[in-house]
Amino acid sequence: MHKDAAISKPGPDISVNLGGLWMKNPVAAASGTFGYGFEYQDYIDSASIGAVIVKGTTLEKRVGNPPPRICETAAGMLNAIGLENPGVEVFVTEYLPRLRQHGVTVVANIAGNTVEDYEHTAAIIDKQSGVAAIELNISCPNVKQGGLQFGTDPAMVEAVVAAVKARTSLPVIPKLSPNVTDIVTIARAAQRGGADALAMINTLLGMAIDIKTRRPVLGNVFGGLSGPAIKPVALRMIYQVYREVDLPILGGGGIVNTADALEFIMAGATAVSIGTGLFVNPTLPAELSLGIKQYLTEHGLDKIGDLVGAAHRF
Amino acid sequence: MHKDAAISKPGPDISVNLGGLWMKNPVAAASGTFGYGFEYQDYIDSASIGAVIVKGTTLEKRVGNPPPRICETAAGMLNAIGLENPGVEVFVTEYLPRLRQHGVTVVANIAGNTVEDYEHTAAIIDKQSGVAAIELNISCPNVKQGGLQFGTDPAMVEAVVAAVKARTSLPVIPKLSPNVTDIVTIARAAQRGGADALAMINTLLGMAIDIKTRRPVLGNVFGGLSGPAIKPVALRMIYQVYREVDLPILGGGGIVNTADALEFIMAGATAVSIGTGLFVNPTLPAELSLGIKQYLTEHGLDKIGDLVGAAHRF
Amino acid sequence: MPAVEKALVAAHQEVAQGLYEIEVLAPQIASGARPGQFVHVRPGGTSDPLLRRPLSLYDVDQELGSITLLYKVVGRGTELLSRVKSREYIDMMGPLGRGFTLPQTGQSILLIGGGVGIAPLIYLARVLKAQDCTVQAAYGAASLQDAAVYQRKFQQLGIEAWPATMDGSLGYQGTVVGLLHQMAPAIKIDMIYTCGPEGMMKAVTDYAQSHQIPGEVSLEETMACGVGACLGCARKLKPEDADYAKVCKDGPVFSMDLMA
Amino acid sequence: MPAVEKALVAAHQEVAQGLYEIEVLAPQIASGARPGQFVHVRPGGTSDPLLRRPLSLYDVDQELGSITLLYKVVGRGTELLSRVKSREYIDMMGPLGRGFTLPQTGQSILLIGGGVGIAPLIYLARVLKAQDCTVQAAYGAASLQDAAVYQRKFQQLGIEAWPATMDGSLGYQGTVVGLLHQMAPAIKIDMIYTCGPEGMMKAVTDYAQSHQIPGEVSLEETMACGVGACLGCARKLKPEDADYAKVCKDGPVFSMDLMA
Ligand SMILES: Cc1cc2nc3c(=O)[nH]c(=O)nc-3n(C[C@H](O)[C@H](O)[C@H](O)COP(=O)(O)OP(=O)(O)OC[C@H]3O[C@@H](n4cnc5c(N)ncnc54)[C@H](O)[C@@H]3O)c2cc1C
Ligand SMILES: Cc1cc2nc3c(=O)[nH]c(=O)nc-3n(C[C@H](O)[C@H](O)[C@H](O)COP(=O)(O)OP(=O)(O)OC[C@H]3O[C@@H](n4cnc5c(N)ncnc54)[C@H](O)[C@@H]3O)c2cc1C
Ligand SMILES: Cc1cc2nc3c(=O)[nH]c(=O)nc-3n(C[C@H](O)[C@H](O)[C@H](O)COP(=O)(O)O)c2cc1C
Ligand SMILES: Cc1cc2nc3c(=O)[nH]c(=O)nc-3n(C[C@H](O)[C@H](O)[C@H](O)COP(=O)(O)O)c2cc1C
Ligand code: FES
Ligand code: FES
Repeated sequence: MHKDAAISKPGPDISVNLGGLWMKNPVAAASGTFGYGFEYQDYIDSASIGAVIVKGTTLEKRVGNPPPRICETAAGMLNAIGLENPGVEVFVTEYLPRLRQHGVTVVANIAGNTVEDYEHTAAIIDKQSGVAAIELNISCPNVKQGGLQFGTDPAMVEAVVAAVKARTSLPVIPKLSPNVTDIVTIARAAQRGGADALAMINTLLGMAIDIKTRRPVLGNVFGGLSGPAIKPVALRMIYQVYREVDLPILGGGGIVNTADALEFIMAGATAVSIGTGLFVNPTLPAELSLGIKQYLTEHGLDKIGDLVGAAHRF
Repeated sequence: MHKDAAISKPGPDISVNLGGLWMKNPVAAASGTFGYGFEYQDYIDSASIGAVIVKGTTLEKRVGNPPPRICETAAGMLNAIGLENPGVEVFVTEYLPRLRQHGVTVVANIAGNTVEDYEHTAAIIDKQSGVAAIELNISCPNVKQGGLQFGTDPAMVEAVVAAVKARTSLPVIPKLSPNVTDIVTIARAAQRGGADALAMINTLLGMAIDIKTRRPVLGNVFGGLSGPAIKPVALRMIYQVYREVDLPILGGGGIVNTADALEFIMAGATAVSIGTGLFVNPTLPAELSLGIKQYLTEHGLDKIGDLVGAAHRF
Repeated sequence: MPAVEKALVAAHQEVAQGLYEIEVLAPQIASGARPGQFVHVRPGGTSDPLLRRPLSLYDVDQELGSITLLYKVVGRGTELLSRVKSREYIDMMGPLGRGFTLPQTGQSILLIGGGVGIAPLIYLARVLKAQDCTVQAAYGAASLQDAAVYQRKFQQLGIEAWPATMDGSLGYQGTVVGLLHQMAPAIKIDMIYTCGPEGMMKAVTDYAQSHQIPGEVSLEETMACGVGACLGCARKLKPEDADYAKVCKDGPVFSMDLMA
Repeated sequence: MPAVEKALVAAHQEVAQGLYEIEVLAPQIASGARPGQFVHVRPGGTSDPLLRRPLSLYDVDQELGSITLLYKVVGRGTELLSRVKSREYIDMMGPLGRGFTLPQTGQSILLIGGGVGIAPLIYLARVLKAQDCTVQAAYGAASLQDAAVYQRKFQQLGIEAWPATMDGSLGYQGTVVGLLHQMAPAIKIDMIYTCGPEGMMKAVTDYAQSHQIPGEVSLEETMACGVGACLGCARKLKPEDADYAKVCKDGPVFSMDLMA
């Protein structure tokens, strides 16, 4: 796809404003599944995607978990990558300039083990041009709180969001962990912290056992479950949060086709993200944008906003 | 299968003692998926199953939720039956005598909306002969606590388990809800309440949207996700609880074949339960018992106990 | 005799666009299978799609032990099923449910079908003929191609059948309900059996009830177990009913008296 | 040219028990595909199995735009794949990964394969022959039937090949590592390429390193994306390495120098 050929047909408006993050279409590549946007360049043009959420970035380089890091499950997969990444400095000096030059809508995804980690990483990214928003991966252990995950505790969620907001003028989008009793409480805490939008959901914590070796399959024992298997849980949480919290939602978890994406939008997602679905079908972002546009046209709708949360209005 | 023909081949011992519930083999039919044990009689003999956990029973009759009550999802299904059942009196007068006469290992599954509901239901069941244990479905809203689910709050879990224990001498097996931040805390609360064993997991809360009608598919909006999709989450929770809590576990969630059952046993389950898998394959209980026996024989193990929790020993 | 069988596919063909006829050998299921009952078929061997799919008995040859099904490809399950080849096996469970109540011998019966809902009426027609009933059929088909399939089948059974197509390409132009109102007054009807889209069955029930003709309908509902164990296929037959019927076990055939 | 293609199946057959050869038309993927690279194949259209399966280029005809794969049925994905019929399409992505480094023309090359790991060595052999290398091959096969498939293929390419079978039913009796130690000292070897079970490749690497012969290995790891995006296929090449290599992108072919 050549950029000078990127002439859009007239028709329904599928661009969205996700809490200050402008997306030319409502499809984002999920963090950790699309690398830095170049790995898939032979298959899809990153600049054509609504937003590319790059691999989770930490203050310092991380080598990641010992293998095996992934394993397939019924209609899903487990991953325990362990946040392998070269650190924020390498990201901003090596990857970001190329992304910027290529015209990619970049969302940085940051992770850390202390509030300070998040703050410093956010501050470094904030100084750069070419980042459109910051997504906060809060499914990380807070080492100062005995390893309790940030994302499972409302007070910690509020604190980390507020700390990052104080360091950047970019839209801040915390990505909620689904491994909680009450997702609405967590979403409200994120809102109090100043979140501009919410990303949901991250992976469900799961595991698999190899009956031949009688050991956990993953080097890390536990891993994150993604893919179609988790779609019903993702939809439920988005539906619950849409009803109670007034923030735009980037919805995902198991999307592999247009019908899935429409379910998320009707549940309350302003835009959608795809992760595991990209592995199965690298041209999925383009297919979804086209499919959503087609659906709007067929149903006489002018803009995607008319469909957001539709399942609540009956 | 005729009962007088039920001569077991010698070989590894696959009988288990689940906290006082003796099972001739380690496979239970999960509550709500096997009715009262007679619905499947043309396909499998209930008396041949390790334990038949009958449909959730409440103090009073319930008519259940409006349809649609079920819907298929990727490698899983959602259900929102709404605990339709004729009430405990009908259960003990109409169904239980038939089950007793037929030699079925019956586990009653009880549910309620107040601690008193559980107490009264348990007390009625305790007076009957022919019930081998009581499973407590605690994935129910506690109406006295603003509808918060019993199973999501440690104090309520402890209270309801203790209250039921006080009313019965039967083994009491609370069935944990997976929709919680920290399953170990819940398991510990159940133990404090006096649980004899733990059943895990109940369904994950999910939903689906019909993009044609733009409405939730289920009449009840939300439903419980079961089937292979949830297996990684079930295994993870069982693995976590086995490590921290010294109670036997009835493990299930997505089991559809022998390899799945072995994973659960290696994660720490003393016995396994199958629900959705029965819909796909009504003869699964017999297949699993046979498959587990075969595995033990092939690996020179005398009894199933040798395999329980094997994935923790490496 | 109810069973789960690996049924050998004897013949499988696309008889009209997206409409398939499959004949399998399933002697246990075939023996004692009654019109209006259904089988529960597992499409594919993996976990997606997961659940079995209910399909009506379209025809049964109890001597040969064969069962024929007629199905429309509407989603993944039926699509996977359509790819099964002759000589392969499919996993089938049944017969399930409560079939049609058979009338006394020699009565005059009207069958009213809509689309692939005609399937159970075919096997019913064969049994009714065998007990010397006078059987007539009215049905609606989505296309001329579909109509040709149904018409041929009714003809083979020696049954007088009136097609209705929306474009009038075969028989009455319009819906089968329109056709019913046109033809029914002129013929003797002791009993009506109907299967097809909800709206159609509602209209047929209204007609039957207003003319004091007894009748039965065959309903559909999403199913998991198929045997009454999961309580998933619930249906409130009349708005004033307190309880929900289970389509798989209490039905799929219900007396029109039970319906609103 | 890397692409996701709907590849038309031109031929598909079981060449030995559980061992299949499939030839597809995938002109985009074929053009520029190099030995040692692989394709990512989607087995079936539903969500279970979900991920693509990596399979090596067994042979490529760039003029025809065809790709041939050789695979063993080991699980659900390969089982589903084995059911695809000629004239149907499979969803294929590639070519992926870093292939074998080609030696200078005219060199003496030894290929060492184990089981279906022989697959990438066949396409490599074809290319090496085309650049006038002297190519010899030693391989281990699980059965006489399997060995016959490999032997025929090497013969077609005009390559001298030594089989090893555990029961001695064809060639050397024992493992290919035993065979290597027996034959290698007698022949001139400028470079070794190997693919097969881990233990075998380790032994071959040890042999090559102790004899100062340069060489390359082709590794396997469970994969999701196949392009270096997910970081799932991590492998620590030497215990002292700080970082993990990504088999899909940094490999699957690695220099023996990088290995322990
Ligand atoms: C008693 C009974 C008898 C039937 N007999 C026939 C028949 O003879 N021929 C025929 O073509 N069809 C028949 N059907 C309908 C048939 O079961 C569905 O078309 C089929 O299950 C759809 O499966 P799918 O995977 O292709 O579609 P899906 O992708 O699952 O869904 C497509 C549509 O089918 C509906 N559906 C999905 N699963 C079920 C289910 N388990 N039960 C009912 N509906 C479902 C969905 O609501 C959706 O609207 C019958 C249904 C019932 C209940
Ligand atoms: C670069 C590369 C090239 C390969 N080339 C060939 C080839 O030419 N011919 C051939 O027969 N096989 C080849 N393989 C192995 C092949 O990919 C696996 O046999 C196949 O993925 C198994 O899929 P399955 O669904 O049948 O088995 P599964 O049911 O998924 O599992 C069976 C076994 O295969 C392994 N496996 C599962 N998924 C993957 C995956 N995505 N990647 C790697 N291993 C997996 C599992 O660990 C398990 O041990 C290659 C693997 C790689 C990494
Ligand atoms: C291999 C892999 C790596 C991931 N890495 C990250 C990450 O670094 N940061 C993050 O916030 N989420 C990460 N995720 C979660 C995804 O972004 C996404 O939220 C999740 O996979 C659910 O969506 P899906 O079902 O569409 O994949 C990762 C997921 C996968 C499969
Ligand atoms: C249709 C249906 C009805 C159920 N009803 C009950 C119930 O009444 N009480 C209960 O404790 N669990 C109930 N469950 C949960 C199952 O017992 C089981 O815990 C769950 O389905 C997960 O196991 P599975 O994946 O093997 O089905 C029900 C599940 C299904 C699918
Ligand atoms: S489908 Fe289970 S009760 Fe009818
Ligand atoms: S498979 Fe994704 S990085 Fe290798």
